[in-house]
Amino acid sequence: MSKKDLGLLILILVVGAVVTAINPRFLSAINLANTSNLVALFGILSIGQAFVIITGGIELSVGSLIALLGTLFIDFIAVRELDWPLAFVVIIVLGAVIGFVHGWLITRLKLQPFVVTLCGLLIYRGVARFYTADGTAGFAFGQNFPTLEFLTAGRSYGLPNSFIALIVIAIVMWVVLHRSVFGRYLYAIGKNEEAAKYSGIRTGRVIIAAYVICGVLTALSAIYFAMYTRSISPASHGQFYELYAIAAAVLGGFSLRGGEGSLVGVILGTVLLQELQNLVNLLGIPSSLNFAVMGGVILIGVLVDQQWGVFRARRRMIEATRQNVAGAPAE
Amino acid sequence: MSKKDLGLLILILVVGAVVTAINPRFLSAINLANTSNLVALFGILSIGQAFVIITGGIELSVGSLIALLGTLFIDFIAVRELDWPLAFVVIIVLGAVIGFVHGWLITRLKLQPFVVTLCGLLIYRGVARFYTADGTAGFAFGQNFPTLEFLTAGRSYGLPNSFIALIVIAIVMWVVLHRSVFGRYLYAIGKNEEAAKYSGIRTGRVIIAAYVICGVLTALSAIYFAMYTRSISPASHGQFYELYAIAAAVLGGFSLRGGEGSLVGVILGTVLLQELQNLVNLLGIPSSLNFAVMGGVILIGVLVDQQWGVFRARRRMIEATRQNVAGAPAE
Amino acid sequence: MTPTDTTHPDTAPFLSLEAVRKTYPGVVALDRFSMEVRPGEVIGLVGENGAGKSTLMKILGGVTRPDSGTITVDGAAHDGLTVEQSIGSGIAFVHQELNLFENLDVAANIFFGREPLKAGPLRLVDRARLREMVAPLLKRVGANFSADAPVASLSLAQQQMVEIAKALSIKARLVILDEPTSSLPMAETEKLLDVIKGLKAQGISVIFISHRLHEIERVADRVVVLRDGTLAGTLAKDRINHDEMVRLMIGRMLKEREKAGEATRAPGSVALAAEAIRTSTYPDRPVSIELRRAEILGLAGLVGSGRTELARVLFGIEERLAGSVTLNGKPLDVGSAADAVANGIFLVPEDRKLTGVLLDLSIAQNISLPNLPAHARRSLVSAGAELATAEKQKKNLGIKAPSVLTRTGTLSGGNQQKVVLAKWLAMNPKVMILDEPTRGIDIGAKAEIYGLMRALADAGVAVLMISSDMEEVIGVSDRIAVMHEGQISGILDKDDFSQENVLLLAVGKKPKLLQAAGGAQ
Amino acid sequence: TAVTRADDKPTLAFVVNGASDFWKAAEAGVKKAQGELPDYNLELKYPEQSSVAIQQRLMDDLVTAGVKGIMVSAVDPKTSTDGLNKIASETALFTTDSDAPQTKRVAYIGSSNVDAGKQAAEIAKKAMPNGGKCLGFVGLLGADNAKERIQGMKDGLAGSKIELVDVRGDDIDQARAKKNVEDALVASPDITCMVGFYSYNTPRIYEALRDAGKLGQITVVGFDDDPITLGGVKEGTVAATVVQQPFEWAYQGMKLMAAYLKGDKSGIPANNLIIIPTKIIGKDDVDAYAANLKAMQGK
Ligand SMILES: Nc1ncnc2c1ncn2[C@@H]1O[C@H](COP(=O)(O)OP(=O)(O)OP(=O)(O)O)[C@@H](O)[C@H]1O
Ligand SMILES: Nc1ncnc2c1ncn2[C@@H]1O[C@H](COP(=O)(O)OP(=O)(O)OP(=O)(O)O)[C@@H](O)[C@H]1O
Ligand SMILES: [Mg+2]
Ligand SMILES: [Mg+2]
Repeated sequence: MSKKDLGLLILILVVGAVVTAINPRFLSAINLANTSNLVALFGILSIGQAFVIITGGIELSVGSLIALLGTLFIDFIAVRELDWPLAFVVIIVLGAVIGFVHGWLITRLKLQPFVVTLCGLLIYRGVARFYTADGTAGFAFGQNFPTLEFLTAGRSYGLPNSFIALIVIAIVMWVVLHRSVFGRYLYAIGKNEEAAKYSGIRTGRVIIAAYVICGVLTALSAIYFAMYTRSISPASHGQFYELYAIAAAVLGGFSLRGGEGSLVGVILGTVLLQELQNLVNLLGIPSSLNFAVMGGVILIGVLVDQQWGVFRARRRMIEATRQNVAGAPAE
Repeated sequence: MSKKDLGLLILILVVGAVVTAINPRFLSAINLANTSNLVALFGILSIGQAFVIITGGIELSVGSLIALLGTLFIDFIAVRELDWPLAFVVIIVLGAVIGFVHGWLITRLKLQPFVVTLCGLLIYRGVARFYTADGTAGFAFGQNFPTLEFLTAGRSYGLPNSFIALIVIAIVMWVVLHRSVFGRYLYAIGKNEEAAKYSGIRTGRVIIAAYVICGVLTALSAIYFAMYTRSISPASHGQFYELYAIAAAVLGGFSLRGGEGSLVGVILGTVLLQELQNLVNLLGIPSSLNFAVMGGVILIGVLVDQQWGVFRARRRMIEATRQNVAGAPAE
Repeated sequence: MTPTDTTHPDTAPFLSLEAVRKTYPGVVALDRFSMEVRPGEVIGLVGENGAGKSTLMKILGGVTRPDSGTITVDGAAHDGLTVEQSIGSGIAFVHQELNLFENLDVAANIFFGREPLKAGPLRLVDRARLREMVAPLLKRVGANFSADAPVASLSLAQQQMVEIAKALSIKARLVILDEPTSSLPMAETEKLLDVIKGLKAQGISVIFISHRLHEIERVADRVVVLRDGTLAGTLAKDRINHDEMVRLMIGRMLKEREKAGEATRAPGSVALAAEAIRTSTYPDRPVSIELRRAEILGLAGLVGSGRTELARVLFGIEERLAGSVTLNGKPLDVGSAADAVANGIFLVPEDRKLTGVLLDLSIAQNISLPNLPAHARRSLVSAGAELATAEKQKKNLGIKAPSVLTRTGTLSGGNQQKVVLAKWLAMNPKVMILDEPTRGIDIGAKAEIYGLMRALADAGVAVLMISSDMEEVIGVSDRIAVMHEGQISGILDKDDFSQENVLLLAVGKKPKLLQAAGGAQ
Repeated sequence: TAVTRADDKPTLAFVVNGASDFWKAAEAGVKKAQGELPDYNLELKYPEQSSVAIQQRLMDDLVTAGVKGIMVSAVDPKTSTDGLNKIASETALFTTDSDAPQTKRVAYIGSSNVDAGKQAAEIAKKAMPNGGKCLGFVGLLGADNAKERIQGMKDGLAGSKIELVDVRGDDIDQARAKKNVEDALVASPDITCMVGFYSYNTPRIYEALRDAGKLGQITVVGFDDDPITLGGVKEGTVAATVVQQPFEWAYQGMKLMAAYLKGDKSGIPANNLIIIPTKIIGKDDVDAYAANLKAMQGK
């Protein structure tokens, strides 16, 4: 765990301790389970976003995608009565295809990620709203899918199954990002795509793969969100979730210029954001301040991290100078 | 006018012609006045955004700022009964101060523009909502400000005064961006900030100035929007306006990497976006598709522009080859 | 060693440095360094890669602050200068790495920060006057492009000329040129040396950094030699000669002069052959070229003659518009650099900062990058294998760095170049294309790189060396191909090597051949 | 939706305040009215966002397109006086859902949110004769309809032993709506009743309670007729729900507007208010109501 991640962890613990002191229910099993469920939902989303950000890209369409794919999923199983495993696979494949198209537009047609995914943001929500004619996609009363519901919204040993899924995904993705050849390519491309190309890396394919991963994870979280709310108004469902995901990544030490950040960081970032939301409710802070609290904490977190970096660099330099002075006579 | 701008203008005219053919009311004086009023409101906003984008930055908080400053403005004159010119000045100064703080955080504390303004997006809306306790800021029945209303919502010779303001602002900003030393520095910084620094430019100040300009223009358009809707629910007012502004700039040929784009382009981009919105309503296309149409057109526009560049380069090449074959015997 | 300084005892220095020291984390870039600059003298500054030359100049240019020491300008002492102070004191600076704005035109770049203004408070640029002011400057550096040309459309060398014109445009008392000739070919280099003499005649001082010692020999009044961040010595005009400079730089005599050594075996069969390929810069000029195994083919030409373009097409980075390529007789489809690398065709690019290395990665990560699967088990990178390869290459090439985990960006230019070479040498090259491989590389490292190229050729690799350094081309190559406006204008065999012949071909004329039957047509 | 042409039959538009299933019944009402009004084009329009500027823009464009009458559920009727007057000066303007009495609108047709809030209080009092503590959930705390419903409920509860302690907002984010309920269960275990003020709030309450195993232990008071809400009412886990009748608003409203445009002003009462009362749907009426709803929506 890097120093950056450790700092974030400490922040999470300190905030947690303060909240517990005011309202001890913060640590109740049920609250932890509730919150860890949302950490899981947003965490899966944010890991996907992280893979794109590390290449120096950005994926702004995830909120709209969550609306579109969630709407389709519920429509498939509740209205069209597809088998849910089939619907599940279709949605994941759709996520992959959309990710592929984004990656393709960005690498082959050389469009800017911001532009491509901004258009996605506009288009997918529009399509979702058109699909339901601005209505709501939801289950009929009493419509049940026991296995699906157990997997998405159920608990095992007190832990939400979604959270267990997050842990598995996080471990796999940690290995991919930090230990695999592909992960190294991602970092290299994020640092300097041109130079990576000159080293014989098929940068286009790697970037497309990153968008596909993001699409798949977004699709997965779209299903989780759909099963959590069990009802979707496409006009508002998932709005601003891309900002949550980006904020989690940024808090977790990712640079939007690419080539920086760790998987542990993005998970911790998600945890902090959800802790803040939880705190607003538990401490009875007016809901209107929810976003302001979030914005304030991100800003302070980033500032402290930045200033801490400056401070450390300065100290290292002073030390180096001292060492050199000490070593000089020996030369 | 560059070729890019010309292409955009032609697109605007073609779309306009098609819409007119289907519904001739498109060209009615009243529709043109309505639309040009909105072009003005969004245009002022987008020019501000353009100044930031050209430095390679981004300003995501403008939507929230429009909510906050609009709320304050209405509150000042309707509830606190300040003289409107005083309130006007206070709001503009506030816009400048916020722009300054953003620029300062970005240049002095070296935070990323995306992060700073994302936090702004979250914080300002929260503050606005807290300020009105999630209520609405609006005028009481019969409360009138004739001069202010004439200046913001009135018409002269059939033209909305806001549109006249846009034209004046656009001309001034065109000179600043394309003819002044400051404008040249903006382009240079957008392309290569390091090199600008080596040339003895105080890049920090120039970038801060760009954010201040953006803040001032955003404040101005916040006042226009407030006087247009005459009522503001801070929770939703101005939501996504940053995306409109960014989209207008991107359509107008700006690169989010900085250093590219023209003032005429951003105005034309705004015109096209408003034309599209107008078209959706006039042709009776379901409003749910409004955003999808916008996204689709931006994507196609950017794609055509990109592919057109590729095509031209290739044609030039083929021509060169042909010339040479023809000229070969003469050698 | 006592520095000897005997130049111009009569004129007082207007600029002096006293006991300047600058450290970077883990590196002392400059220590106890003192030096004086007098009006109208040309100081040659030499030293190995990483000796601290650029650091010194950055301190004078106000880009970095020294840790300690004093800089005295016109009698006023400073702890360090800012860019504005530096410009205000009449110091003009051409950086080693280019600093131009691609989105602005040539004129805007040259007077950037010092634009002529129209009257009025708006600070509007007087564009007519700007153009008037630029024209004579471009003429002076011998530019073949217009003042309105966007810088993005210029070649590296042309951009270098813009930088020099920019330095000339400042009413300077001191012009600092940090390796201005590193990407300038012969004719343009000559022009630059004339420019330096012209400056001197006007009483303007010049600090001229170059690894091409013969250039220093020709223009310098005094040579300052840096070694490991300290002053190794100063040579007065009458003592300036190649061997003496090398001795001070590296502390011993160099046995080999910068040569690659003779080929030990006869050139083999054709390895890589390009047949009538067209590039996007010169779509109307088909180029054919054959690289033989065990041979170093030099590729010479004037600025913008299309050599880099050819290399990039062969490496698959740039699209091939027409023609075919064969490797060992088999047709080869290189659609991307990855295809080229997979076939053992490697490129050491011209611009190492942007394309050669990843400045933010460590040396080890850079070296393993093109061959990562070989350093991995089941797709997971093995740190041990990676470090082993890197250590081996670091030793082989003598890369100067605290460790292989050092960030490549902190290395001096020469050592960065060695990292680029190392990553390819760690693999199995069949064809090695080197674009200006010794650009900005010190004399010791140069000799090493020549040795490496020869070793590669001896091992049967086909080597294509693009170079703008005449001595290098003639000294190293087994054959020389010369390009002129996008086409190969001729190929010279060893017997016909001469500066004159290369120049003649480079401008599209016929060379003087020993045997009428050979080479060019 | 048909393309509006200048030379077509006159068009009447029903402009809603945002995309929501709530308006599906109104769509059905418009459809039914269309069947009886062959001389008119009837349209129902959703603004792409629930914001004053966008709704104003939509109405401006509709006027431009030649629409003869507009019935609008204004996003912010209290303070949009000028904008609505501008529309009223060019077409026949009716308001629905929430009124803008200070404007030049012809009439208001709809129900009273304050009364609806009072009915919710009735439900609570009936379900909890011994008193209790209620927590409310709503989308936009600042919206007029939310404020009126909350106010109405508070008024209705005045003097009883039931108290509405707090109302949590979720910005129409359903995930947050559900999490708010979950958090409330943690933060205030002494809560005995929950009120869902927006149509989607009650189903989220229902699901969160079901997940927590607390269905039936906490009194749920609902608004509107989401299928889950109706299911809960039938099951007995939702005490009852207060429903409005957007179908009637739309059906009666469009017919009224058509008559008005033909010069028949007899349908407009003196106070210009046509109140279609809200109804409490309890366990006994829910089947009939659901069947009727289905029939109206043509499902
Ligand atoms: N920004 C930096 N951070 C850390 N170390 C640096 C930095 N810049 C230079 N150095 C180190 O300082 C030393 C001097 O570097 P400098 O660039 O001055 O060398 P140079 O003489 O110009 O070499 P070259 O001939 O290769 O250009 C080198 O060891 C280099 O690695
Ligand atoms: N990025 C670019 N855009 C447009 N034209 C370019 C670009 N880079 C180079 N050129 C042009 O392409 C031509 C060939 O350039 P190239 O770099 O291949 O030549 P070269 O022989 O390698 O010369 P150099 O010594 O400059 O490397 C030149 O006329 C140059 O102006
Ligand atoms: Mg150097
Ligand atoms: Mg070249």
